[in-house]
Amino acid sequence: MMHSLIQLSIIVLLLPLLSFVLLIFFNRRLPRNGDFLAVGILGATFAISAWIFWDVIVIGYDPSFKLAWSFNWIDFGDVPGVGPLQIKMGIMIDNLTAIMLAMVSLISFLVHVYSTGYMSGDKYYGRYFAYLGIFTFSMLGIVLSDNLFSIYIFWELVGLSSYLLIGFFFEKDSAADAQKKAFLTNRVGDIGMWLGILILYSQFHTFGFEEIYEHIKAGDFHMSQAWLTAAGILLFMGCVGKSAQFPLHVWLPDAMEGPTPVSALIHAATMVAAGVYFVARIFVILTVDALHVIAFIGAITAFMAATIAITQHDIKRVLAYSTVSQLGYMVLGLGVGAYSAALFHLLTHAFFKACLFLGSGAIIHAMHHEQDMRWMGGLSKKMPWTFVTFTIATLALAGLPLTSGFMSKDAILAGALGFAEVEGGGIYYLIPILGFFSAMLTAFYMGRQIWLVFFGESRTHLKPADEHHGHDDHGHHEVHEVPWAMRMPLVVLAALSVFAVFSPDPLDGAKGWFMHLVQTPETVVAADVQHENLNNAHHDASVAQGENKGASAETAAVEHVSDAVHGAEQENVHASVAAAGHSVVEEHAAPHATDDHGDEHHGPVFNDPRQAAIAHAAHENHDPAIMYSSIVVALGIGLALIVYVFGFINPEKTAQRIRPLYLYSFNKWYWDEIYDATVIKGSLLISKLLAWFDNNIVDGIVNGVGALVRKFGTASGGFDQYVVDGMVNFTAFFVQTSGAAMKKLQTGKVQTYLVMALVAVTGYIVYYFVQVM
Amino acid sequence: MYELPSGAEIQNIVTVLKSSAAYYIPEIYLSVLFLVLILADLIFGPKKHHLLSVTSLIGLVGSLWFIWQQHAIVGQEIFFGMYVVDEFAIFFKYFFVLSGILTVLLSMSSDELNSRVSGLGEYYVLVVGMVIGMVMMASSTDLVMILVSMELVSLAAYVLTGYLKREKRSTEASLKYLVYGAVSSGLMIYGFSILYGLTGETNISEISSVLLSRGYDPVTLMIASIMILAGIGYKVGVVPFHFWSPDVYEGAPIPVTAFLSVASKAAGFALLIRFFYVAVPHGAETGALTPGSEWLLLLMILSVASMIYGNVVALWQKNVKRLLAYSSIAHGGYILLGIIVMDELGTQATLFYLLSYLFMNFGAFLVAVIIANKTGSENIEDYRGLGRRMPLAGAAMTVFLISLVGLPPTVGFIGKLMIFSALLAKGSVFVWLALVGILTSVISLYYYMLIPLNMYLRESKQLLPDTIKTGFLPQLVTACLMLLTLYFGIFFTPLSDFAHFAVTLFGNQLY
Amino acid sequence: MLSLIVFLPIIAGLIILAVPSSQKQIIRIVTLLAALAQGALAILIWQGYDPSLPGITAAADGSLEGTFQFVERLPWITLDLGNFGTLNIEYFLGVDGLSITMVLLTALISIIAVLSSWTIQKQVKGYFILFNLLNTAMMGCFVALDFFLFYVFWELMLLPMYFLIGIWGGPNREYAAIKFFLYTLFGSVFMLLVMIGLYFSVIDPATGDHTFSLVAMASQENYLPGSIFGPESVMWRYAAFIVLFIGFAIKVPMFPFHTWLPDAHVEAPTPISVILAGVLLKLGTYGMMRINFPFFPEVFQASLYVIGVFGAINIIYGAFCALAQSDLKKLVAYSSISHMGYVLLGLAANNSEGMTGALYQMFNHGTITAMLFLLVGVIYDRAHTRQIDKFGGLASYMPVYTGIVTVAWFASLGLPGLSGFISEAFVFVGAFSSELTRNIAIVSVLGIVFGAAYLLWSLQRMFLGKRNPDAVYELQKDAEGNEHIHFHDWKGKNDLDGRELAMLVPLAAIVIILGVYPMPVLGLITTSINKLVEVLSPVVLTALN
Amino acid sequence: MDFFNTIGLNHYLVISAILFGLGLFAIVTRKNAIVVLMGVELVLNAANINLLAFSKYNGGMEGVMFGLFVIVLAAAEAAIALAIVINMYKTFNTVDVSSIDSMKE
Repeated sequence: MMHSLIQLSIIVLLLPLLSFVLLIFFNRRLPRNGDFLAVGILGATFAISAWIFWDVIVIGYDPSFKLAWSFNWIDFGDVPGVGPLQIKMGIMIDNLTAIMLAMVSLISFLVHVYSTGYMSGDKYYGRYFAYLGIFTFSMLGIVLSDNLFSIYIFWELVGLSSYLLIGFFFEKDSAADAQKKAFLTNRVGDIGMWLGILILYSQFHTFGFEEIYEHIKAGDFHMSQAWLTAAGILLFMGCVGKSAQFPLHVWLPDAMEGPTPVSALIHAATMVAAGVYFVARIFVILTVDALHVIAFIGAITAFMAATIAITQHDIKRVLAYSTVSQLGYMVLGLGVGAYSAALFHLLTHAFFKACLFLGSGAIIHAMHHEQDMRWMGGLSKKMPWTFVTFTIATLALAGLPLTSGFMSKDAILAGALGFAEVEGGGIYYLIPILGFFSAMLTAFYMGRQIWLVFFGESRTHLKPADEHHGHDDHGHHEVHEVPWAMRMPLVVLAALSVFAVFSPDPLDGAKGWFMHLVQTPETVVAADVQHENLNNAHHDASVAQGENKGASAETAAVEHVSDAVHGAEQENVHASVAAAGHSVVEEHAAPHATDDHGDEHHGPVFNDPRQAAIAHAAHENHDPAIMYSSIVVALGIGLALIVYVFGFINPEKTAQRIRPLYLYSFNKWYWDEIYDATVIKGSLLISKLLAWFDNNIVDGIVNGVGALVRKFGTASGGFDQYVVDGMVNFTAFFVQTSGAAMKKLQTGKVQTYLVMALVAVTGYIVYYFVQVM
Repeated sequence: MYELPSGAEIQNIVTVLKSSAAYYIPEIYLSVLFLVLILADLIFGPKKHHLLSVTSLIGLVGSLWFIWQQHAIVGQEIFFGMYVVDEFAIFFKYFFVLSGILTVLLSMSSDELNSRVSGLGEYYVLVVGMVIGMVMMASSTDLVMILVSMELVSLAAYVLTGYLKREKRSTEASLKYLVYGAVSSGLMIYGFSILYGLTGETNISEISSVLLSRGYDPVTLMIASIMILAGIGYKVGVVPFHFWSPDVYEGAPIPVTAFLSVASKAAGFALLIRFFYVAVPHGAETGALTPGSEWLLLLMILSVASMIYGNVVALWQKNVKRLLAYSSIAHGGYILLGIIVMDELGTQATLFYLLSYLFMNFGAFLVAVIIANKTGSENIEDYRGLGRRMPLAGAAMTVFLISLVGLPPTVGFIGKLMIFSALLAKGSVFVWLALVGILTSVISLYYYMLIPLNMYLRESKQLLPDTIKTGFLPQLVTACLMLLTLYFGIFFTPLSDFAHFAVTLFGNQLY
Repeated sequence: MLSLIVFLPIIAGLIILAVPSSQKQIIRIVTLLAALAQGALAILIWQGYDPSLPGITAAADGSLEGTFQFVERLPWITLDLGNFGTLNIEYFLGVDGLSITMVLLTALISIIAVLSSWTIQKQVKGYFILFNLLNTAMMGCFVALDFFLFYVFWELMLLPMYFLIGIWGGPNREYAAIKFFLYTLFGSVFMLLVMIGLYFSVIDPATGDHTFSLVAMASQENYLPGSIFGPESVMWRYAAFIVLFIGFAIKVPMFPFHTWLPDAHVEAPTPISVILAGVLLKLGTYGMMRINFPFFPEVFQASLYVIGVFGAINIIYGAFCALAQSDLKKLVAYSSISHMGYVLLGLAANNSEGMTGALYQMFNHGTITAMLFLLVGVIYDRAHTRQIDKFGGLASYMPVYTGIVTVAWFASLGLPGLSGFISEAFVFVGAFSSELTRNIAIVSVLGIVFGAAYLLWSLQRMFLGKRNPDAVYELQKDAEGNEHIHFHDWKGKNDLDGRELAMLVPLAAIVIILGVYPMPVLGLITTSINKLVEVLSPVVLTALN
Repeated sequence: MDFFNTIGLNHYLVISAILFGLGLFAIVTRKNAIVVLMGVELVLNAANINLLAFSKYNGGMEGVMFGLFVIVLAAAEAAIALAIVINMYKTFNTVDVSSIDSMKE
């Protein structure tokens, strides 16, 4: 009998699928194309997952909560050399899962509601909700999976649904291109992920996360450690594709061809975050090298996307690049070991970015599908609701204090600083630096956006005629606020972007429930394989533990009821180590230690020296991080004000002045052009070549032969049509020519025949004589 | 210098002759038939060709009964060992009579013969004569007898080939056949004379015993056997003694062509087996050739040459008869493979192959006759679009050709199977021969498929009626042959047992 | 049972022979009934099949039929070969995990093919007679356990196929037909020699006579020392393995021998393409698994890497060639070359995952490619062209068609949740798990991307976007102003009609069900596969000589 | 020396060999059909000489019998041959063997 939560989660998983099935087959027959059905089902989905959330998070407030259930999916029987072999499918619920469940189903539900307004009157209205259904299904599948195989399955399925939704307006060629691009780019990433899965499977003959962790912990990984690192990086490639990390980020901006609510749901809040979620799932098997790669990829992505976002005109593209940039943050966070921070950012970002996209959708809706910010402006008065919610979300994104975004981003940056410290500085400081710089840019371009969209005068009339595409007849209609169906989600999401939701302390997310419940897991990669330039980290940790040996005893003795030990016991970690960790934390977190309830004690406790070191370094760098980030954010916003509000600097002129840089950013670093010139053109060329090869070489060993055969063929009365090409060609050619030669012997003169026969006879006799003699 | 035999000896001779006559009934019967036909021809005049044909048909069928009688008395040497009645001979008696019957049937359904102005006088007479000759070829064990029987066959064949006097092709064919045949038999007789000189014997079994006992000069023996081989090779039409066959086959009336390509070829093989197995020494173990048995190597060369040449040149043929002529050269090569193995299985395979060849080749020629009757042409081009219009003929032709290629489920496939089994049963010695056979049979697919391809895949240029009626008799025969080809392709036990029954010469004194 | 399922079509053919050729409908229905009966029998066999029996080799007690099921074994031909003892040919039918899946597939595909043959108008009688003959031959190949019988069925397929392509095919049909015929015959004649050689090398443990039984040949103990393929004659065993492999590889078709396939497919009428891709190609790999590999395991071991490389070449090469095609049917043909490459790769893995994947891929490729060709046929019937750039924007006007096309296309590119994915996945799993073929697997993974590339590209060019200016169809506005598609001289329903749905929907359902829960098929084959892997494993080799 | 003094078997053999060669030569070189047939006769007679010689020197009557048969057969052959040649002259208006090659290749 499986646990009730499991049953609930299965129901949660299947409900959206039901919605898909119903709508894809019956949408034409249902009233309103059955949108009420979809919304209702999603409402139920959200309700149940909220229940799970309540049960897991609020009732049982337990960091080590974990629940798993699985069944035999494929039974290979008794495999020679391996023994009985089954492939299991299953469900695993822990805190992260519960939170993700709630988040995904909530946003999905909101988007459904929103779409009833936004998509109303579309030709394929019903089909749209069906697609949303299958997307929600596969996304929930990713969240609930307990093994690599099923996660890969759902991974591809979200790919499919994103493909379908991006190309929802498939009659637009741009949309069709975008969907193909998205799918293929993701496939490239998936290849890597698949290879990574293969590496792990080939060692352990299982796909389950837990089993794999166990095996690695037990040191059953028999290939060289390089393979383990490779496995980590390859698995990460899946995330690179799905979460649009450099160098596979190119598809996400184009994905904005899809309906805006879709952009909000898939390409901002949930699917793109799946990559991060996946890396978090496999976090424990990542070797140090793999983590470094991840960190740098994240940093580069964050920075690059931010620089591009500055110069974009399309309101959705700006948001898209900011999404890429934020995802870069999360990946960076995981790379530097700020596990819970990264996931925290995932959550917060999901809300405010969804809010931003829905807001932009509202704007576009109101502006009659005008997406270019240059022709907007002055909307604050016309659409107050949108304005307010949009602004709150923007502040969260820019990372101003009192917002959720501030806490999470700050935590990540702190982790980055600590990481750089532990790794011994040098190149590693690049990561936090890029992080902070991108933070500034983020503040800048968001300020720019807010200003261009909401303030100043309406610039609709400035739009040059030639840029009017399709909707110019509505071009100058009156702009007014969107209907409630679209307003409500904005409000909810904006509300969820406030710090109070996550943590009592606006400055420190670590005090919040999230950071408590989602804690960095202990790595399973044996310490001896850990990276070598950690001597200082080792030292650090050992010192920390050394000087607390004594303290630990008495700490344990004195405050044995303290949460730390409590937590430690829950984690089944040896008390002294726990105390050591705790005191490490306490010592270096002196400033906050004065707090009456010791949330900061809940920093996880590590055997692995590196993780321990990073953890406490991160904690140490918490305040500096706050400081720096506030500064850079202030700088960014200030710059935005200077440029756009006070107009001290004219953007156009500046752009002219630094034209190459401007163009470089405006053209997205030319990635599309590069890929098109190399990968796409290349493979098409190869395919042409091979096809030619197939037709002319393989299929007719040498063209010349074929031609010759045809010549002979025509001579022999259309024989060529039966003489086939390829090797047969060659044979036929050979056979024919020999035949042509031989048939000449048949002269028709009987005496010649006799001569030949006699020659044969005498010839053989002579040959025989020669032999005998 | 020679004194006359005494009365006792003469008495003895007479008794032997009397006793021998009892074993000679089928031949006698056939000779009677021969005479009866001549008389009928003289009495009723040549215009009554139905009468003649039916008479000869019944007569030939009747002869089967007499042959059946001989099963009881196998293994007899008669006429002072000039002639023998053994399973091998009986097999071929059946074979030749059967082919004679089929030839008569073909002739009955062939318009080019029946429309002949001066009637069909002595045509069937000659056919029966040929049958007699071939039957004797298969049973004779004395050089003289061999010579006589062969000449009997040849002379009849010359006339039959040239039977359509007014046709250029026919005349030309007969002339070439005559000249070539005469010279080959001349060669053979010369070879016989040398062999006689070596041994002083004309009975082949005594020749062999003398050779073994007294020893011999291998070179001389070799020359003799090569010359004899030339003579027999011309009968079986293997490269390089085949040159006459395409022209003759093309020129002769189709039934005669069929008869020559199956029966006289088979007679040649019968002679080949009997003579070379018995008379001249052969390598006891393959590979190691005892002196004087290098003709085995020669046989290999001949068979490979025939398979390649026949199949390759056939690719170029546009006339069905000529195409089948080349194909029959190739098949001669395949049959030789069976003989080369020089053992029981090989002989069995050879005989089986001959049987299968009987069915499929006569079938193919029969369809050729039917179509020639309708279109008056033997060119492949003129077969276009006939498959749909003559469903039976088309289907049958396809089956026969598939069988000639050697694909299951036809009797031709089993023939090839047994030949190759015989080769491979010797281990890896003969694998190369098998490979040649296999590959050439792939080549043969090209040209055999030309005919169905034209019949089915192409539409005829000139307008044809939607269905073409053909006579009942030819249809019946075609259907029977087709069914037999298929049936024996699936249940070939009877045929193969028959063949196995026939491998025993002189009560199995060989091997 | 098995005899019935094999010879039902022949019976139908004979019945048709009696029907006057004007009664087209009766002829069609007779064939359909035969196919349906065959399907019913197949289901009965499936139900009665006991997955715990491995098959492949003789039972422990040495009885040849022991581990097989639905066995029918009677002496067919026993010849007295004088001092060679007797030639024993048996009528020996039976199924094990390898064949049962293929039997099911064949039954399914032939039903579908009959339905899609409904549109054949020319010489209906001849067509269906040949069709039934072909059907019997295919079914027979899969259940025959006697090499001779197998060979007979194998060759029996050629002629009907030749005529079906040659008479009912496209403009260039003669060429394609004879090409198919010659290639396959070239491959199979060598098989004949090897078959005879095996006969003289193998004895039936029960009787001690030589035997053609595939089962006896599958266990090395039955090989006579000193015979041509005896344990110690290494050279001949290698030669035999190679020629057999080539013979089967031509059917697969494997890279250098594949050129007959695109021509045959492009020229063949839709139902024949369906059968060709759905069943005939499988015969190649089935032959490898049943005959080629278990008879010469040590050679197989030695040539794993080569086989894998050829598989990889097939995958990538086929994908690239498909990418370049402008004719939709040719694209699909190349795609099936690519997909059969996965089978080869899985076989080269030589472990349970890989082999299971390969066999499962054979099944799935059968169903999926059948769908693809049917869909191509649907559009060809309407538009009389298959040029991809002659369409565009179909999705707006033929939604149902587009929907099924999408399912088929994504199944073909291995989308999870559809059956193709699982088989490909396990092929990769297997290939990667074996040290030997690991790097080959890594390379072949590229096939996933390019597979997606050509399929999505064609999907976009034909269905998405708007109507191409030079498209072959017109658009007509009706009363309320929404557009409808119109093909020249096409009277029928523009979107899929009932018959087409009847063909396509079941296939789609199978593809989806087996993609979600593969055990219905995998459950049948795993035991046999494990047995096969055991037979092929080096352990056996040490036992041998 | 002996060779020239006493006539022995070899002389016959040599003669017959020469005759044989001449016959073949005539067959393959002469155009006229009749002459070709005479060549055939030469070949047969060469064989006959062999047979008789052997029969004389090795004893036994078979050779003689054989010779008789050969003569008879030669006669029969000649009869048919002449008939065919006449027919050929009727159809082609020539007896030139080498000119008749309508069927070839």
